[in-house]
Amino acid sequence: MIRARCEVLSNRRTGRYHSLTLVAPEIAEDAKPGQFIEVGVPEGRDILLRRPFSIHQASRRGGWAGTLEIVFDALGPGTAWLAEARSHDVLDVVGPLGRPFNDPGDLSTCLLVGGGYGAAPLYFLAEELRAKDKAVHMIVGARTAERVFKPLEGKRLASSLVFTTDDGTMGELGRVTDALPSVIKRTGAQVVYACGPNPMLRAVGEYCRDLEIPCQVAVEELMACGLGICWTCVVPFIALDGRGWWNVRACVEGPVLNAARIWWDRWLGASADDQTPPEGFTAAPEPQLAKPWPR
Amino acid sequence: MIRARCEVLSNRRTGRYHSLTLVAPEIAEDAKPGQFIEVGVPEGRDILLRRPFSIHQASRRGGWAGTLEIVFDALGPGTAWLAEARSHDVLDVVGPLGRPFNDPGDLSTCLLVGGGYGAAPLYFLAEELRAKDKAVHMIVGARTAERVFKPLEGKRLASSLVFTTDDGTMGELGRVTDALPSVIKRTGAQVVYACGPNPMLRAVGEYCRDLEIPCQVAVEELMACGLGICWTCVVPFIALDGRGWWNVRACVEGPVLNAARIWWDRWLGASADDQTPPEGFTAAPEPQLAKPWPR
Amino acid sequence: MMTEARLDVDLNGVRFPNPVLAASGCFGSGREMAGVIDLAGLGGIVTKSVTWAPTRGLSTPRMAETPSGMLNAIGLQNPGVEEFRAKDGPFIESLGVPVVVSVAGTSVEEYSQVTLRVRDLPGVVAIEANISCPNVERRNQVFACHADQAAEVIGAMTRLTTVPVFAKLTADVTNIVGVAQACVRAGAHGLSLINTLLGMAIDVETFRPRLGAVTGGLSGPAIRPVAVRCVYQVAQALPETPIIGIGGVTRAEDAVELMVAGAWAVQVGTANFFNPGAVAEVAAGIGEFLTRKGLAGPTDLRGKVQLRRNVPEPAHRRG
Amino acid sequence: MMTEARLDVDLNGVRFPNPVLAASGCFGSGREMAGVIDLAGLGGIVTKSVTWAPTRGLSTPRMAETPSGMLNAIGLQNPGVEEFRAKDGPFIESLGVPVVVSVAGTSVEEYSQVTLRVRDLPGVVAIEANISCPNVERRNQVFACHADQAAEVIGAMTRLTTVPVFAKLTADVTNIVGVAQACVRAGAHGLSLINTLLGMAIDVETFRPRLGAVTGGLSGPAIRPVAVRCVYQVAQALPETPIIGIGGVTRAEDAVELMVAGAWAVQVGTANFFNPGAVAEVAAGIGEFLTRKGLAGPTDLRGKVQLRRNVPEPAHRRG
Ligand SMILES: Cc1cc2nc3c(=O)[nH]c(=O)nc-3n(C[C@H](O)[C@H](O)[C@H](O)COP(=O)(O)OP(=O)(O)OC[C@H]3O[C@@H](n4cnc5c(N)ncnc54)[C@H](O)[C@@H]3O)c2cc1C
Ligand SMILES: Cc1cc2nc3c(=O)[nH]c(=O)nc-3n(C[C@H](O)[C@H](O)[C@H](O)COP(=O)(O)OP(=O)(O)OC[C@H]3O[C@@H](n4cnc5c(N)ncnc54)[C@H](O)[C@@H]3O)c2cc1C
Ligand SMILES: Cc1cc2nc3c(=O)[nH]c(=O)nc-3n(C[C@H](O)[C@H](O)[C@H](O)COP(=O)(O)O)c2cc1C
Ligand SMILES: Cc1cc2nc3c(=O)[nH]c(=O)nc-3n(C[C@H](O)[C@H](O)[C@H](O)COP(=O)(O)O)c2cc1C
Ligand code: FES
Ligand code: FES
Repeated sequence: MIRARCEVLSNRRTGRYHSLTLVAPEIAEDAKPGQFIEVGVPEGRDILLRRPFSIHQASRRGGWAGTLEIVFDALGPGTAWLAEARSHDVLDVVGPLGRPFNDPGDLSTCLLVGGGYGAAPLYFLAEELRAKDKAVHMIVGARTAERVFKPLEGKRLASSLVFTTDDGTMGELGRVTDALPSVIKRTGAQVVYACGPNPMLRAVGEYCRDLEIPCQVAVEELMACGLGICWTCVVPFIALDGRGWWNVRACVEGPVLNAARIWWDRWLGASADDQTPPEGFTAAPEPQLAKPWPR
Repeated sequence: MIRARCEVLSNRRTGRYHSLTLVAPEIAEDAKPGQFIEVGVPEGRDILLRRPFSIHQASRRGGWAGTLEIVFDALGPGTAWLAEARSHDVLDVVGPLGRPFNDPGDLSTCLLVGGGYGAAPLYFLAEELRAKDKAVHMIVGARTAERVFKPLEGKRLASSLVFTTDDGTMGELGRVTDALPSVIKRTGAQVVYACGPNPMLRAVGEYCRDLEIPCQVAVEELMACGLGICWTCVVPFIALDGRGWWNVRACVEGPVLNAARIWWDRWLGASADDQTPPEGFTAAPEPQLAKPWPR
Repeated sequence: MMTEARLDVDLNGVRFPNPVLAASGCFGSGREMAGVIDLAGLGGIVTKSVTWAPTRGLSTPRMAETPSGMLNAIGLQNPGVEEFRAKDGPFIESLGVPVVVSVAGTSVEEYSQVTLRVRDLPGVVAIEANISCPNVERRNQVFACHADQAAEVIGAMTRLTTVPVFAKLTADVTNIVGVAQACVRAGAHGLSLINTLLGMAIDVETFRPRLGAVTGGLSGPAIRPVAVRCVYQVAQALPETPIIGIGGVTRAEDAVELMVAGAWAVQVGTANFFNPGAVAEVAAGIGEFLTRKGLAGPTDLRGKVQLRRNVPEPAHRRG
Repeated sequence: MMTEARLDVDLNGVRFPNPVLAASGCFGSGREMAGVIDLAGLGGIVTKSVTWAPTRGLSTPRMAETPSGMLNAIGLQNPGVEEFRAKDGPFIESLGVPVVVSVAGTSVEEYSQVTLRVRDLPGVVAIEANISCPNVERRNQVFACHADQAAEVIGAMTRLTTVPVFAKLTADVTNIVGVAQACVRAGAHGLSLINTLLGMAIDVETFRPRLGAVTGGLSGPAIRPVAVRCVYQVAQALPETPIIGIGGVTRAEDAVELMVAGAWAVQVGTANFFNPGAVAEVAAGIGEFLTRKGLAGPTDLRGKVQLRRNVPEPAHRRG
């Protein structure tokens, strides 16, 4: 992990999103798909905390030319401010942070499922997987066409690619999870990587778990530090033996986690205040634990 | 009083100071020497309150061309931010505020004493006095030459002008108060107007009071609102009959006040916590109250 | 077509055209602002606290800025209740905006005497008992620090007048709910929550306190989370008692936050200083907010905080 | 030539190489940061509070940003004192930076038991009794809310160990000086002031509390004026007792402010989150400040607030 003052190379719109490229050779050198950076908001503003963003691309051009690209949606004060960054502005960046997606090991057919800006880190992953001669298939979904992130980039990288939009303005009408069963069947996917809104990750994760396909998801939870020192970013995570659970930090134990071990109901659902896991939760070890995800 | 969004026409350095010109026709139309404006810092910053600045020039060019000029020293977060303002930026301005310097009425020989950026509003006053065919003499002092505000402007406006600097880098070595006695004697000043650091105003005011020369000073006190609603900006002020005192608001009853009626010791001095005026304070009406300042 | 929301509120009989009032000490009596802004958009005005005798207040510096907030130590400067009646009385009567007179004092007797002199002023719809100003000579003059002392003042005031009395409380206590309950039992019609937090700042160059009075009251957005918490706690305990939420309101969303926590109305203090139009703008913004949400009026916000988790997720989690 | 100031401090026997420590819950045990920054510049580390049993903490969302501050509701997540001993014990021993172990619990018994398990850890120079965390199930578990309960916990802990105990107090009380005095009488070696203020925030779109636990603790620059005031009040009452000032320190000037108010040392919490190097930078900045002022060390700051007005005016008033 490095803290660096990074010059903005460019800040462009990409559909609904902003795509920010930073001169960050040291961070780019280390960055792996699924990791993120934390960008500081300037001093003197009434927001204090850094903003986390997944790494979309890390160009390791050697020397001082290495760049990092992040993609973001201008939702609130931090991202609105970032959307105003101009070339040559200097940002305070910490990264790369968190655990990346794991290498699939012997498994050769990979399915990458992205929702909204969650597709951004998957293109980075796709590059890495292709470099290892893996078969890469993708599903990229969003609410509407202008939120489908860099469709051409997806087409370039994936052997097969399905788009979905909630409003049917691009690709299939519906959600990525509607397309998931047929794509898994068609491609014979042996491993699934997903990034996107948490409920999407949950749906993908639960489907894969039922099929006993290993599935890694890059989660999002509010983060105060990104460094593992504040314990704000936790996700309820089931023990390896399926007995009991613990709150793991998305910023250091994650953001990439084994989907099958996340206790989704407690995290996102109605039972969040319930300290006792539901019936059968601790009794049966998770199906996919028979094929532990290589880590 | 008007609240307006004002475009920055220019923002230049003037010696140690910054000189900011705003397109502010409505405020300029009303502005009188000694009044001030309050400039908003932008939303989202951790400082909330506006910053007060004396009006240096108001050009009433008619229609939408009217401009306002303020001069400031970049001392803290607000002025540092303002120093970065560029042409075409838009500032949130309230003004003109406060009571201006009074018309000297029948008195015809005026002495204007400025310290540091305090000279800025006096040039505006000098223009007005000259337009009324008054004799205008000036003393302009500062710590050092680069803090002597617009010396050429002073020379253009005043019939006689003495500079003083604490370090002797320009004009006479010393303070404006060192030059005051001889200038008053030489010019036969009948009325004194002063603006500058409060201790300077005190020294000028007390000297004039002893000579029974009416003296108006434009004071500075911390201001939260500038509108008369918060009561932060008060100055202890002696009743007209010399009996008792009250805290008046520098933003509405001032910033221009009759120097002879300010209870300087309580305001700036060691007796600030003392609620009882010193011996003789309430007994004797102030000398210059015999010639009440035309207001 | 969306119907526009109605903004008027009824605090168990005390009515305001909209739920946003100017806070005490942050708007004068309105007279100072009459030439500056259009007062018609205001829900009401709470006057600067008035005491029995003319009060000169504390030495300057009287304010210090702090991150997203400010400290003040005015010390209740005011001309005393007689001059208040003479100068502000006619103005209040002619104003057409409901006025709440804030009453302060250093003894039960003083609160009583001032109450007697303001209860009959035309245009006054309520009295706010400022028993929580931190800028008093001795901490034991902050009656809202102790339930029994607070109740004594409120009891004395409510016995003297039929004008509804709101008790203004401080968050600088171990148990604000206990103080609130005591005030209500003593006859308070409602509660104003919160006054400034006791704070201090020091100039590191001179080592002098940045306030002439050494300590002062912290206000502004910085304290909003404390105000929301206090309103929530008291509203949970006293759901029938009108609460006016105060603390760090600068935008309509801030007011909505306090109302969802349990406030029936809100007051805007510090924001007036940097935005003279704040009160009316917040009120108008609440109207737009309600209309956008399809809500009929402020009562659809009051205390509507969703404590169960099974309500819709925020948009970013829906994808 | 100016001589460089010395930074080491002695809190009546508890020594730190400089007066700036990492605050509890805002730096882990230091282990997480060892790979990120050079720990050598730290005055000390206060560990995340440790409880008897492993504690999972509260539901997310666990934080919400507020103006110049943040709310947190972590709920003391920690692996319990046994795993703390096993995992953090060796790290602390090898660290070379003084460590203060923060101890939390829900009963006097639990504080005692944890104290017994941490008092012998090598490298531990003091224990901080976190009796003021607002993120507990019931408010009556905040022992620092009441002088007698605070004293009971501190008394039990100090009877069990010769390791100096600092009582960490909350500002959410009517009389912090009373609680401080009770702790000192019960044997507290020093006081850590302050913990977070109880606060709350609500999402106005969903009407849900922005924290899973509904209320949480407010920290950051927003609360600094309250921390300065608490340190000042307690220091005036207990000039011989070491005080560690906490609350909103992000820069050296903030630390100086707390020390001038009466703190013997300071802790940096929230600032670590956005500036991982904050603790060491604040310490270095204090050094530069002292040198610039021609002061010899931190004791030249401690409690040096100038209450008399006859000290030099700030530069802008001199002209
Ligand atoms: C590991 C990680 C990777 C991320 N990667 C990206 C990315 O590549 N592109 C991108 O646009 N955003 C990403 N996010 C989310 C991003 O951090 C937030 O959108 C951003 O912090 C919002 O800041 P703001 O000040 O603009 O808005 P805020 O006002 O802080 O928030 C605006 C909205 O965003 C939500 N939000 C805020 N922080 C988070 C968060 N950490 N996670 C999820 N939702 C949040 C808020 O609840 C609110 O609804 C990521 C978050 C995490 C934790
Ligand atoms: C009526 C009036 C007219 C003024 N006119 C001018 C002017 O023409 N040019 C100019 O440069 N400044 C003027 N000032 C002072 C100016 O308002 C302050 O310098 C400014 O507010 C400082 O803001 P800051 O955020 O940069 O610094 P801060 O950090 O707020 O303050 C920096 C320094 O300035 C001092 N200061 C802050 N506010 C005031 C104030 N209101 N009065 C005196 N000192 C203050 C502080 O004590 C501190 O020493 C005027 C002040 C008043 C009240
Ligand atoms: C300068 C100033 C003066 C104040 N004077 C009074 C007062 O006279 N009486 C009172 O009850 N509250 C007074 N207050 C407190 C406010 O009414 C309000 O409770 C507090 O500032 C919090 O609200 P805010 O954050 O919107 O300012 C004053 C506040 C400020 C900032
Ligand atoms: C995320 C977070 C976790 C905290 N956890 C603890 C804790 O475990 N024990 C404790 O005594 N204080 C805890 N605190 C309080 C801090 O130690 C400190 O007292 C407070 O945050 C004020 O300081 P600051 O403004 O520098 O953050 C925590 C604060 C934060 C922000
Ligand atoms: S964000 Fe602080 S521990 Fe994860
Ligand atoms: S600055 Fe508010 S009354 Fe003068």
